[in-house]
Amino acid sequence: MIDLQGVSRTYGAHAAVRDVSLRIPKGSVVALIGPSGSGKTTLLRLLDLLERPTAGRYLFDGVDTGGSEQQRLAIRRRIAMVFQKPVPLATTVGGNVAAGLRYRKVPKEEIRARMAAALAMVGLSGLADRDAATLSGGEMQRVALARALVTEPEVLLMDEPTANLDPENTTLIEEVVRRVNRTQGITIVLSTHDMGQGQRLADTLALIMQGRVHQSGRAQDLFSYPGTPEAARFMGFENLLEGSVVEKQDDLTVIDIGPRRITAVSDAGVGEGVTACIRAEDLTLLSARSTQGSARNTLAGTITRIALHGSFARVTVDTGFPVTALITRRSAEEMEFRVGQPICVTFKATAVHVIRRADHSPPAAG
Amino acid sequence: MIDLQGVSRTYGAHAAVRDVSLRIPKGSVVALIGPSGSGKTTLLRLLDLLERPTAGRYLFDGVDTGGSEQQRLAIRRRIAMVFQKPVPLATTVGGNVAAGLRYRKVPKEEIRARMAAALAMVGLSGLADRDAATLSGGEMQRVALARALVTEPEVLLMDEPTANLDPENTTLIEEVVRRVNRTQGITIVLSTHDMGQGQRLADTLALIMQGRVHQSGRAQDLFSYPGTPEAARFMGFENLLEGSVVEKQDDLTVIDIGPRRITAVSDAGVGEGVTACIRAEDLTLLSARSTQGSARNTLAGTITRIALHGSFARVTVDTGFPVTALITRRSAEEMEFRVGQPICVTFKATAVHVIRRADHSPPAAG
Amino acid sequence: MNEILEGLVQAVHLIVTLNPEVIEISVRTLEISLLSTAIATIVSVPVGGLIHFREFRGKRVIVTLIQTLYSLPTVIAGLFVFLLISRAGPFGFLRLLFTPAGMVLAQSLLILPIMAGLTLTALSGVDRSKRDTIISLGATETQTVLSLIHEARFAILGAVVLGFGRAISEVGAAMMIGGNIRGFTRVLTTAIALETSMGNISLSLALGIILLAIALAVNLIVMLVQQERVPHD
Amino acid sequence: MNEILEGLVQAVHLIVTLNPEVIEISVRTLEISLLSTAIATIVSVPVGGLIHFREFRGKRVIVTLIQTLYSLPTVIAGLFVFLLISRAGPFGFLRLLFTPAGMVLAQSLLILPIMAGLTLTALSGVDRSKRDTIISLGATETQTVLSLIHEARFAILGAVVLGFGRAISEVGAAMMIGGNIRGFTRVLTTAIALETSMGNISLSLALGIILLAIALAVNLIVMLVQQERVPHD
Amino acid sequence: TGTPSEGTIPLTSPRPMAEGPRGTLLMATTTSLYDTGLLDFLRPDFEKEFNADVRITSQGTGKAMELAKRGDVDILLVHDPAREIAFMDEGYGINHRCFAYNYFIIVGPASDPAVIAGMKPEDAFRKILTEGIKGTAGIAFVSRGDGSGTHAKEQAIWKAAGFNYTVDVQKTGAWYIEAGKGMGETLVMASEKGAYTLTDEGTYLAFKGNLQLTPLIEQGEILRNVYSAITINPDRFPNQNATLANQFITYLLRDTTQQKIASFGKDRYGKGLFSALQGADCVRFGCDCTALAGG
Ligand SMILES: Nc1ncnc2c1ncn2[C@@H]1O[C@H](COP(=O)(O)OP(=O)(O)OP(=O)(O)O)[C@@H](O)[C@H]1O
Ligand SMILES: Nc1ncnc2c1ncn2[C@@H]1O[C@H](COP(=O)(O)OP(=O)(O)OP(=O)(O)O)[C@@H](O)[C@H]1O
Ligand SMILES: [Mg+2]
Ligand SMILES: [Mg+2]
Repeated sequence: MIDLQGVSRTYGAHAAVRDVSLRIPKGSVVALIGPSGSGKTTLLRLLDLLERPTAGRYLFDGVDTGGSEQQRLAIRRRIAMVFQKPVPLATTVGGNVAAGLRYRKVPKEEIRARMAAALAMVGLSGLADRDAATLSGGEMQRVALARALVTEPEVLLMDEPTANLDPENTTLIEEVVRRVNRTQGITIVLSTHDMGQGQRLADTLALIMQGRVHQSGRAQDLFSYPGTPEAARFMGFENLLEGSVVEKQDDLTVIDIGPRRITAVSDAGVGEGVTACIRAEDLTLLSARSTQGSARNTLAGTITRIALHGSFARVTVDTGFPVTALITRRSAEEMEFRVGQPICVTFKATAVHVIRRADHSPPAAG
Repeated sequence: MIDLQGVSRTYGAHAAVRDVSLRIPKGSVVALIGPSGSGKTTLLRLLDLLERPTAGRYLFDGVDTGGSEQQRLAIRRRIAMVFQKPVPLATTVGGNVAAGLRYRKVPKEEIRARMAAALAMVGLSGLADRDAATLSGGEMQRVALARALVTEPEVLLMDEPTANLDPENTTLIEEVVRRVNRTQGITIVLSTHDMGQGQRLADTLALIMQGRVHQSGRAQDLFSYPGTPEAARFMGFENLLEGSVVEKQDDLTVIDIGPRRITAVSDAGVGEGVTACIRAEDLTLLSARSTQGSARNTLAGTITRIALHGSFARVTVDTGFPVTALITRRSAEEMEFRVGQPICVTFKATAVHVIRRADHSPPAAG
Repeated sequence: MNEILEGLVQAVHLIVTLNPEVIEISVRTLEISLLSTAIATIVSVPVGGLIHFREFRGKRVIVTLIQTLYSLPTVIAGLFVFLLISRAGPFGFLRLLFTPAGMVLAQSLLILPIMAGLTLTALSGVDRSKRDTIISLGATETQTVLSLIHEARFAILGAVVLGFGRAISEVGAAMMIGGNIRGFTRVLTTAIALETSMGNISLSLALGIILLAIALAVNLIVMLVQQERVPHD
Repeated sequence: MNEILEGLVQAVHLIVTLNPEVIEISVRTLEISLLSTAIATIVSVPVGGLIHFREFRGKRVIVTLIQTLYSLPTVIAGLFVFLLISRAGPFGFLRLLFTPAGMVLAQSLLILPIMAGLTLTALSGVDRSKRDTIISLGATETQTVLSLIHEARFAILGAVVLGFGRAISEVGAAMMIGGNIRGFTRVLTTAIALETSMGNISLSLALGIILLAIALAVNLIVMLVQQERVPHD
Repeated sequence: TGTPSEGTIPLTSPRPMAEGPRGTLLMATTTSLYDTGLLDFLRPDFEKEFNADVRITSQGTGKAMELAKRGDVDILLVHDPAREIAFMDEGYGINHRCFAYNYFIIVGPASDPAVIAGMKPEDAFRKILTEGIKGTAGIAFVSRGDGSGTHAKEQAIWKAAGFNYTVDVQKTGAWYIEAGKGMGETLVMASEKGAYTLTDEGTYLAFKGNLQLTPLIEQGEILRNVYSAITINPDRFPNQNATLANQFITYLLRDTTQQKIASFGKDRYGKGLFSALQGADCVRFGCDCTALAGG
C-alpha cells in the first residue's frame, strides 16, 4: 500500500525526516512512536501528500506520488488524516464531518446519513448542529476522527489520536479504529506517545528517533528486543546496565556489571561490550536472603526509594548499581518495605535483554 | 489561595460548569480529572480569570475577583496557564517565552536570562531563535510551560500539560512541576486524562463530571473509594457488579450478584442495593479449583477472552457474570491460559469496594 | 459650519419630498456601484484566491503590483478606460462612452486591485492548519480556495464593502466616462462635484449625506445577512 | 491608444530629464500622503484595536458606521474640512486652507475610517486562542491590543498600504483644501485633473504613471521591510 | 474670424421631426457655461420639438475640445475665440456660430488694496503686477491657470497690457497664484486670500453669497466674452449626429431662443447673465452672421 524509499524532508538546515524507507502492507496497522520532535508528524504529513519529500520516492499502491497536483489529489482522496491538533472549520460540527464528502460531491441525503453515522460512532450524536469552534479539546479530537473516517479512506493516518482523551473515550476510539481496520481493511498509520496504545492497536511499531526509523518490527519484538540502549529506554526498560561478557556457556552469558555479575541469555561473545536491559516489572523482590525460586540472578541490596504510582509501587534498590523494580502496591504494603531495608532482587536470565555494542550504530533502517 | 463558591459558567443553554465550590490551599497540587467535555478546561479558564462566572464567587487569596478589569489583571499576573492546545505567538521561541516578562516590563537583560533558564528547564535550550510556528506538537507544549513558568506565578494552571508528550518528556515535565511546587511553593491546578499523572503529581484529585465536582479528595481515597459507579468506572474499576446485601456479620457483608454471592467489607445494611467494584488487578486467577489462599471469594468460571497489552494480559472470565482480571503477561504465558479453559477467580473481601445506592445522588460537592 | 446643518436639513427635505431628480440619481448611483462591485467581486475574489493558493515565480511581484494599484487615481483609471472606449479607441464601436455601462466597466476596473489585494490579505490570515485540513479532506484546488474564502469570509466581506465604498464614492472615472449627463449618467458624486463648482455647498453636503445614507443602508443589509449565516455555510 | 504609449514615453522623459516642476510636485505628493498615512495610522490602528478589544453597547453600530464611511466621497470630506478651516469656519484662524498642512489634515481624516475598519477586520482574523494566550500571560489592555496588532501585522500593513494608496490617489480633498496652487499645493492628482481638464491626455497619463511609480517604490520598501522582520518582533 | 465650413449636410432641416426614433445629441460644453444653468434651461424646448435627448457633458475647455476632436460628441459650446479658430482651421468643425455674449469682470476685496476700481482692465492688471512684484502687503491675483476660456482671456489682457505672460507674469512672486481649477473654486480661493481675480459674471453671481469679493471693474472692450457653438465635422467621424447638432445651433439662433438667453437669470439675479448675439451685434464681434434658412 505504502512504500517509502529513502524519503527525506528538510526544513532549511533542519532535517525533520531523514532517509526513511518503510513498507506498509494493505490492511496493516503501524504505530509510529518516538520522542517529541523526532519527526512523526512530518512523516504523517508526507504520507498524506501534504508535503513533498525533499529526497526519495513515495509509492502509494505501486504508483509514484511525485506527479502533478491532480494526480496527488486522486491519491490523497484515498487517504484521511486526523491531525495532532485538529482545527474546526468555521461551520457546524455536522458541516465539519460532511466536508470531505462535499468535496467528493456525494449526494446531499447520503452526506446527511453518513455524517450522522460517523458522529454516532465517536459518541457525539447530539452535537451535529453545534458551532464547531465551541467544542472541548477531546470533543474536537473525536470530531476530527469522524471527519476523516466518513470519507471511507483506504488509509487512515492519525497523529496522536487520543492525546486529549480520557481513558473511556480512548477505549472507544481504539475500538472504532480496530473495527474499521478489521471490517473494512483500512490500513492505519498512527503516531502515539502511549506505548500501550501502540501495542494494543498496531501490528508493527516503528520507533522514530531524530527523523530516522530507528527500529521497526512487531510490537512484541520491539517491546522485548529493542536494538539500541536508546530504544530500550524509550521502550520502557528502566534498568540499563553497561557491562562486558566475561563467561559463556551455550547462550548463557555472564556479564560483568561493575561490582556484580549477572547471567543472561544472549549470543554475545566473551569480551564483548554489552548493555543488559531489564524491565522494572520483571524484577522480583524477596524480603529475606532466601535463595528460593528458579531465577538465575539474585542480587542483594538496600532499598533507596519507594514511589507509589496508583496501584503500583516503584522500588529502587542499590545493589552496587541501582535497579528499579515495579511491584503491586498491595504486595509492597504487605511486605512492609521501607527505605534502608536490606532486600534481594531476583530475575531470570531470560528477563535480561542483551544489546551488543556493535549493534548500536548505524541504527537499523526499517 | 483559590476559593470557588458555587461558581457556574453557562454558554447559551449549555452549562459547562455548574455550581462548583472548591478550595485550593496555597502550595497544594490539585488535579482535575474527568471525561471529555466535562468542563475541566472551562473551570481552568475561570480560574485564570479569562472568563467571568455566570453565577457564584471566586475569591483569590481572599480577594473577590469580580472587580474591574484592572483588578483582575493584577490577580491574573499572579497566575499562569498552560493551555490544552498551546498556540505560538508570531515570533521566535524566545520571544514567546519572554512575552509575559515583557508585559511586566522586566528589564531586557533579566528577560534574556530568565528566558534562557526557562527554555533549559523544559529541555529546549537550542531553540530560542527558531520561529515558534515551526515547533512540533510536543515542543510547543513544552514552550508553553516555559512561557508560563518564567513569570514566576503563585498559581500555575495546566490543561493536559503532557497530552502530546512521550513518556520521557512527560517525566521531565512532571519533575519540573514537582520541583516548582516543592521549592517555590507554587500552587498547581492541572487537568489530566492520565490517571497515573494525577496520582503522581496531585495531593488532591477532583473528579469533574458534567460540569460538577463529582467527588474530590486525596488521590488515594478517590482511587480506592469512588463515591458512585460512574466515578468507579472512571477511576479504573473494571468490574462493577450490581447486587443487594443479603447477609451481614460485623462489617463483612454478603452481596447477592445474580447467580453468585460475594463477600465484601462494607457498612451497607441487609436488603440495601449496592454496587460492588473490583479492580482487574486485584483479581487472581488459579488454574485448578484449589481453594488455597486467604482470599474470601473464589468464583469458578471459564475464560472467554484474553487480550495482551504490553507486559500485561487482560483475562475475561465468565463466572455467571463476566469479570476481568489483569495479570502479568509472563504469568499468563506460564500458566498457559486459553479461551474456554475452566478457571478460578479469587479476591479478598477487602478488595471489594462497595458503593451504597443511596450514596449516588446527588453527587458530593467538592 | 451652518452649511452642515443646512445640508442635513436639505438632505432630509430632498428625501422626504421624494425629489424626483435626487431619487433618479440615487437609484442610478446604487445600480452602477452595486453592479461594479458585483463584477469586481466575481473576478477578484477567485483571482485573489488563486494567487494566494498557487506557488509560482513572480508571485511576490504580482502581489506588490496589485498593492501598487491601490494608488491608482480614479482619473487615471477613467482616462485609461476612456482611451479604450472613446470613438477613436479600439472599443469605440461599442459606444460605451457617456453611458452607465461604461461607468460600470470603469468602476469595476478601478476597484478590482483593491478587492483582489484585500482578498489576498484576508486569505493569508487563515491559519495554515485550516488549509492543511481542507486539503487533507480531499478538496480540489478550486474547493480549497472556496473553503478558504469561506473561512475568511468576514475579512472578504470587508473587502467587498470597501470595494463598494470606493465605487460609490469615486468621482474621477464617473466624470470621465459618464460625463455627468443630467438624466442619463449623472450620479451622486458627479452631482456633488457639479453643485460644489456651482457654489451650492449645502446642496452638495445634502447629496453627500444622501450618499452616505445609501451606503449605510447597504452596510446594514450586509451586516444582517452576515449575522444570520454565522455558523452555517 | 497611442496616448498610453505617448504617456509612457513622456513619463520616462519627465523623469530622466529631472523636470523640476514634476520633481517638486512628486516630492510634495509623497510628503503629504506619507504624512497623512502616518497620522491616520497612529490614530486609527489603536482606535481600531480598542474597538475590537472592548465589549460595549453599540459596538456593532460603530463598526457599521465606520464601514459606511468607506463610502465617504473625497469631495465631501474636503468640503467638511473646508467648512472647518475656511476663514469663516471655527478653525479659520489657523490659516490652514490652501496649505499642505490642511491637505494632510483632510487626507488623514479621509483615510481614517478605512484604516480603522480594516484594522478591525484584521484583528477579528486573529484566533481567539492567541488573544487568550496574550491575556493569560498578563498583558494589560494596551499590551493586548498591541500584541494582537503584532499578530495581525500583515493584514494591518495591508491596511496601511491601502490607506497610503487612497491618500496619494485622491483628488477631491486635495483640490478643495489645497487648491492646486502651482508651486505650493499642487500635487500629482490635482495636476492630473488640471491637465485632463485641459485635454492634455498623454501628459495626464505620464503624471499618472509617475504617481504609480512612486507608489510602487513605497510598496517595494514596505515589502522589503516586512520580509526582513518576519520571525522577530 | 471663423470660416463657415461647406458642410454636406443641410444646415437646417425642413421640418422638425415630431415622431420617429428619438435622436440623441451629445454636447460638450465648458463648465462655466453649463454651471450657470443656461443650457438646462434651453434644453427641454429643443428636446420636445426635435424629439431628441440632449446629453450635455460639461468639461474644462481643453477637455471639451479634446472630446470634440476625438468625435466623442456631436456639438461643442465654448468661449475661447483663438482656439476655436484653430479648431476650425484644423477641420474638426463646421457651422461655427456665436450665440451669446457677456462681460468678464475683475473682482477683489472691498478694501481694494491696489486701488484699481473703475480702471481700464489693462491698466488695472499692470497696477496689480507692479504692486505685487514690489511685494506690497495684501496684493494678490488668483489665476484660473487651467487653460480655460477665462484663463485665455486673462492672458489676452496681460498681452494687451504689454506683458509677455510666461516671462513677466508667471512665477514672478507669491502675488500671482495659479490655481489650476474651476471658476467657482478660484473665486473661493480669491475670497479666502483677499485677492483679485478675473471671472465671468454668471459664476460670480452664483457664488456671491459665500464670497467676500466685490466687482471692481465691469467695463472694457477687452472683457467681452463671446460664446460659440460648433458642429463637429461629420466628414471626420461618420456616425456623427451633425443634423441634430446643426438643428440645435439653428435653434440657438432663433429669435425666440435669443430672447430666452437674454432673459436668463433675471429672476434669480435681477439681471440677465447673457446678452443675445444676433442681428446688429453679430458682425461687431467678428462672428459669422449669415442667416440660417428656416432657423
Ligand atoms: N462556547 C460554547 N458554547 C457551547 N458549548 C460550549 C462552549 N464552550 C464549551 N462548551 C461545552 O462545554 C463543555 C465543557 O467544555 P470544556 O472544554 O470545559 O471540557 P473539557 O472537560 O475540557 O473537555 P476535554 O477533556 O475534551 O478537553 C463541552 O461539552 C463543550 O462542548
Ligand atoms: N518548518 C520547520 N522549520 C524548521 N524546523 C521544523 C519545521 N517543521 C518542523 N520542524 C522540526 O522538525 C522536527 C520534527 O517535527 P515533527 O512535528 O515531525 O515532530 P513530532 O515527532 O511530530 O513531535 P511531537 O511528538 O512533539 O509532535 C521538530 O524538531 C520540529 O521542530
Ligand atoms: Mg507531532
Ligand atoms: Mg479541555
